[in-house]
Amino acid sequence: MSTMTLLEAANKAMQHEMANDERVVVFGEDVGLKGGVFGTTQGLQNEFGDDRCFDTPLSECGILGTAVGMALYGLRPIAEIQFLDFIYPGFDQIVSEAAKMRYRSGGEYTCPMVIRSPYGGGIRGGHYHSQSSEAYFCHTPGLKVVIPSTPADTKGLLIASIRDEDPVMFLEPKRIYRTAKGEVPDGEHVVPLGKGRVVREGSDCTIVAYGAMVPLVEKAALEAEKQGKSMEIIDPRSLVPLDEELILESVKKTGRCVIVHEAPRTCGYGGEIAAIIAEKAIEYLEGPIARVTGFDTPFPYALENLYMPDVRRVMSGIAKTFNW
Amino acid sequence: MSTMTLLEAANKAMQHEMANDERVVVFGEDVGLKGGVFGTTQGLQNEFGDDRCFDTPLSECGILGTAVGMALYGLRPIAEIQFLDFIYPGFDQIVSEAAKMRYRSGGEYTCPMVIRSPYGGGIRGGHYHSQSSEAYFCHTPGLKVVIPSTPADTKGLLIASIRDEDPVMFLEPKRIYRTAKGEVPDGEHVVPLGKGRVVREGSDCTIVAYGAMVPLVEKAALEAEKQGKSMEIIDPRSLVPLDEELILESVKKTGRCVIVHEAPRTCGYGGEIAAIIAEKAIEYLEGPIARVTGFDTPFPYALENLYMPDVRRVMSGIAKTFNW
Amino acid sequence: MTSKALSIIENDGRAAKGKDPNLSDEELRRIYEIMVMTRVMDDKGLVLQRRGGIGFYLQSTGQEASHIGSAYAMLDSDWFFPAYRQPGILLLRGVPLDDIVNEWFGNDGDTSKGRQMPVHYSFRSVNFVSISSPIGTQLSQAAGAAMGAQMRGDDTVFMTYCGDGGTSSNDFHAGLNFAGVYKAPVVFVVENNQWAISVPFQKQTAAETIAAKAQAYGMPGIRVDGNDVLAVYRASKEAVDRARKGEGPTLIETVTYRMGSHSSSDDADRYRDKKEWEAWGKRDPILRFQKYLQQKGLWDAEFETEVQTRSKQEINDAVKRAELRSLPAPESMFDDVFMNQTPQIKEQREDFLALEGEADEAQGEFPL
Amino acid sequence: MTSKALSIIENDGRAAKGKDPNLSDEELRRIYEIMVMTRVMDDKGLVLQRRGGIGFYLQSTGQEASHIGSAYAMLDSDWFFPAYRQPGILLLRGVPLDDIVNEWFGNDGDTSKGRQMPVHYSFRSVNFVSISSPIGTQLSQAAGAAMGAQMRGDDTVFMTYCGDGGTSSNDFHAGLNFAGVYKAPVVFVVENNQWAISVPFQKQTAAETIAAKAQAYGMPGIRVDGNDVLAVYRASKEAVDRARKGEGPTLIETVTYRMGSHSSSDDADRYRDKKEWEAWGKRDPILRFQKYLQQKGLWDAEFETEVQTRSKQEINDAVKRAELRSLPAPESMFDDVFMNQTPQIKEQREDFLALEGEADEAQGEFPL
Ligand SMILES: Cc1ncc(C[n+]2csc(CCOP(=O)(O)OP(=O)(O)O)c2C)c(N)n1
Ligand SMILES: Cc1ncc(C[n+]2csc(CCOP(=O)(O)OP(=O)(O)O)c2C)c(N)n1
Ligand SMILES: [Mg+2]
Ligand SMILES: [Mg+2]
Repeated sequence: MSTMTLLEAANKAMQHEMANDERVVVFGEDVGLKGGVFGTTQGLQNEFGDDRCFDTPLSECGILGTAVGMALYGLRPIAEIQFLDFIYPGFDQIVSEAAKMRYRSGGEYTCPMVIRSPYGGGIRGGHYHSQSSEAYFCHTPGLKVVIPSTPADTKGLLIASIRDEDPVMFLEPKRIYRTAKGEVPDGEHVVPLGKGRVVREGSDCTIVAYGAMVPLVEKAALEAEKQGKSMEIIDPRSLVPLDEELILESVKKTGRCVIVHEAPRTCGYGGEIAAIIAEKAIEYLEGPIARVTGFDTPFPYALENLYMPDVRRVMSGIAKTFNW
Repeated sequence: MSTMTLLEAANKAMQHEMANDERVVVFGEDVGLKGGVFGTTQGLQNEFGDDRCFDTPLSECGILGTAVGMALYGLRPIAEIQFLDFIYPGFDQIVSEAAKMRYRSGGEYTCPMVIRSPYGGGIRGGHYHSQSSEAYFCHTPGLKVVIPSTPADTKGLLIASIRDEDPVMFLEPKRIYRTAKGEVPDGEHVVPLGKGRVVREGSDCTIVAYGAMVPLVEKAALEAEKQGKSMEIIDPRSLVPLDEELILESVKKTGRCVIVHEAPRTCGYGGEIAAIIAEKAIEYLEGPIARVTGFDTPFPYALENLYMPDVRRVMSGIAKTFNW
Repeated sequence: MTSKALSIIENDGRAAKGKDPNLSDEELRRIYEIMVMTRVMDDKGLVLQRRGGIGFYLQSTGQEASHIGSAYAMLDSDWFFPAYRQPGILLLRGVPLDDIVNEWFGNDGDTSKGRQMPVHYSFRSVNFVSISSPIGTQLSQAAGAAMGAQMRGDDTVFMTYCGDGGTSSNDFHAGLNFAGVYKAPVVFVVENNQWAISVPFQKQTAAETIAAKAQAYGMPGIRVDGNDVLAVYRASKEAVDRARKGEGPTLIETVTYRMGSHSSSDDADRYRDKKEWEAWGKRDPILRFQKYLQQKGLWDAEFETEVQTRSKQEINDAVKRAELRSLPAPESMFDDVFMNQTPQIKEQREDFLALEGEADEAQGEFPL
Repeated sequence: MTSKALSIIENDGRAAKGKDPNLSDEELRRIYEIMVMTRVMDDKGLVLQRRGGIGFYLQSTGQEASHIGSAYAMLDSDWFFPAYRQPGILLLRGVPLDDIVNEWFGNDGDTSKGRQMPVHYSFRSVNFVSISSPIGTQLSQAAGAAMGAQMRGDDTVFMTYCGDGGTSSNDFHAGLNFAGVYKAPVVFVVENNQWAISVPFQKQTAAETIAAKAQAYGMPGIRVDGNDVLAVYRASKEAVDRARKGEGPTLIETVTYRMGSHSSSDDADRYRDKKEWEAWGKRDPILRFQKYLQQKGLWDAEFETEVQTRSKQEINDAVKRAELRSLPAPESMFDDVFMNQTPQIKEQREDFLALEGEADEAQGEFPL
């Protein structure tokens, strides 16, 4: 075990897999000598050479298109997209190609590749360095979507993603890159995709949250506890495939549910969770399902703090499930 | 009034607005001399000249980027994307540019433009000529998303979209381009965005459906009626902005809801509708909210008929809301 | 349009001096047979579509030299990232006709399980990567695969195709740019058939030629007469050899013509000048090659009859066998989204099968 | 790297024979003052960021000639589709310093309402289109606006900028291709400052020059010394004139250097050779222009002091005023998504305001 940040854990996961499997290559804008704009790929070029960790021209289309090609040829590419907001020039290669390759070729060709990208707000990045667009990917059959919230999960999930036989969107909550610190197992550490984590047990209301929202809802849960309400927190960790059972079991127990994410509300992932519950556990509900989310506006710069869900808004969401 | 198909109504709407407002231009791949691969733009180049209706190089990025530029400069571009499946090379211009222009410039610059595209299955188009990706656009603040299901609505909504001061995704259900026939008002005919339509009144269960699913659920409603269950059908017509009131009122009356769309289930628009109901009308529900949707797989070719929601699957969805 | 393009077979059927690639008689005949078979297969495909036997077809008529000549320069271990107008490559690589025809039908013999529209082949066994509909996406993939081979020290060469329309795509720009920067072993063949559905080449780009675009990516750009199988082969062979030697990518423009409509869904007469079509018809790549073979004593009417008859027979037989097959099993729809089914897909599959079961019991009834 | 690039100001400060654009003394001094003011503003911006006054800053130091020289060729009625490294254009167009500085703070005086990061200006009043972060998107937009002007018969010209990195973007390819095909009145200025964050030009493309890429789009490609304001101006004026006469688009590569780090978030010392930086420092565009002015009797130490002092004073005053301002009103966050608020946005706004109200009453409490 070593104590490290979420960012360091991502770095360690890549380093571990690059040492472990020579098919693994890491590339993207500024990932080489500079080590990434956040430093996530620091040291990899030095250790593994610029054949295995290298900079690319400024083209997400090229980064993702070449990653698909490498995966088809038998490599295990890890493509870094500098900010998730900049993925769209290469969106076609993800949704039309990587996601459909196995299916359309009847299983002949596959795309085992990881697309890593920092996402979410909280660093004063405005419009284009703050967005949370996980729902686009979750809505695309053929993609797995993974979001860690702790250093240990980051390492374990990223290693599992690199070893996965299918394309994985690995989204890193940049807001807690350095604030999330914790113990991480040394060496081999795999957290399987599709298994959620009970962050906190509780009995009165279930909160579903992922990424940078997890530490936030933990604070809200403490606050709620002071007021005599016991919160259970579930971090699904992988949004696709989703550990539905874990969420349904929890809601059946607590009878209430609040879903928290930074992304805009309309058609966000929260809608999916709410719909699953409304379809499969409605008879257990003792109150409305509340969503605490980013607003249906672009991500603002100066008012970022007001835009993002905060403890107050989470509390208000919880309150809605009790007082309606 | 004249009787025409949905396809002809789209053509008439463009013709009306091109005659009415010289800022309106129509362009895309094969929209000129050929008149579009479905014939939607037939005659427009002939009538208005190839300055106002013209073919472009094979680049959705270019089509959408130049459309944004024209809109900024004061024109009213209608950009045709040949199939919605092919929009992704230009996705960045939609989600990063058109959708955010008004907001990011503090209201100084706006993008009044319409992106028209046929969408959905039912024509044996396989993977890439069949998809329904409306949810991506609904999840993007700054975009309106409109889907007609009748010829009259097609004309009225398309005219309203062209006149709208913001970017509108106008998605045309290609499966019923020619099978949906009906009376359409001649000349001026505007259906405001944001107002749903009660397709059929009923008392036992609400069905929310749009596009090519509307005629399908109408059939299912007849079938249900035979079995003594009265269905109310709501076609929201514009998914963003959504006429929430209309849906909530209906569900409060019937106590049940089935949502039907062709797109894959996970994070589809159905999730949003379910979540709204689970948040705002849960106390009225007498059964689970059911979703009848495309499967969470890419769109298959040979088995298309089994993939798409059909009357049988809608009936099964309805049944779930009664027997649980 | 063909000015300055490399051309070898002259009007009298002879090879231009010093340019004959000197293929063996056996090789020459094989190329010819495959060109004919490709044409015959295409004729059959369109007829089948018209008869309603299959849902869609798309021909390569007029472009046989362009794609077969280029592909012939590759080794069997090399990879193709094709567009949708290179069916002759399958024949060159020995893919059984049954596999090809089953794909048209999307039946239970289709190696890609009826997942895609007709002519969107995938044959891993012969390094022929799954064809996509979105234009151009294969170009950056080919560059990436080539970068991968380079990293691993393999001497595999990659050849990828697109049309004149495809040069406007994002992936053309990204693919050629990456290939140039990394000196990847990939050959980009643009079959400039003058049309992108109804959009003529002049409206596709203001560049004088497509070969000229190579300069933007720091690679050689070669323009060849795409209806001259020897010219296409020669230029491609040089490019493939260069790539294999680590000298980087090449862009080849084959100047040719789409003799048919865009696909079975299109009617080119609505937008295309008959005269243009007739003029190109006179430059048919198969007839052109015939002259060369004849002049070398490798072709005569008898040989022609034999090749034609055999080709037609084989394709007809394959179609008959395909017609007897069934659709893929309904539940196969849920396979291959991921290596393993997710709980969500499993559940959807079970719901689906339950309903199928019910339907079998209560024909056409929908009990609430 | 600068070989064959147009250059006018010689080492001794004289203009190369026959190449002087012959601007009036007044014009020359104005250009100089704006170059200095741009530099002064940039220095202040970075200092402010370091002091924590603003959240981010990005300099154009070293590129003043490149963007001011090109922009100076435009009429006031012409439009700019800028990237993020052309702040001098704002000064050229007379945008008040207060408007610029308020944008850095994203305060209630910011014309774009604090919606974007610092230096992402939008000034409709002077036809300066809202700057985006995603690289390259402005390029196809500029082509489209130019096509629009053409359709309407306006004689507006459009100028759009990107960096060497930007040439790899999808929109570079699409924008230049469309502009070429429609002969749109647009000038593409690529400021090749040798770096895209930490990626050097050599890894951006294998093309010898960026100007060479013009051939792919059938338009002229011009390479100019980007640290020579007269050379940049001259080439740009010719391109703008051509565009206005209906002769189509031009690609201009200005060969220059990013003297600072990429932005306040970057530290170029980690990846960049100090020697390279020093060499380029000797070619400072302001010093270069000084020599020319001096030689023409338009510059002396006194003038310099006056310009420097005035510039610093003005920017300091503007910053002081900006610092006194407040953030935009919280509820302004819900404006301008659409012209009119949708019911969903209205509801979210109301919920938000209700909670804000509660918070005011019950400081820090979250009553369940
Ligand atoms: C991204 C994308 N946009 C549009 C289409 C529709 N489409 C299919 S083929 C085609 C024309 C292609 O022309 P070209 O690249 O010249 O190839 P050719 O058909 O001539 O072989 C178009 C526009 C598509 N398949 N993909
Ligand atoms: C699509 C996209 N990808 C990545 C980024 C992150 N990024 C910001 S600036 C930059 C480098 C730009 O280099 P260049 O175009 O040469 O312009 P310069 O900064 O040198 O003026 C990168 C990679 C971005 N803004 N947009
Ligand atoms: Mg073509
Ligand atoms: Mg640069």
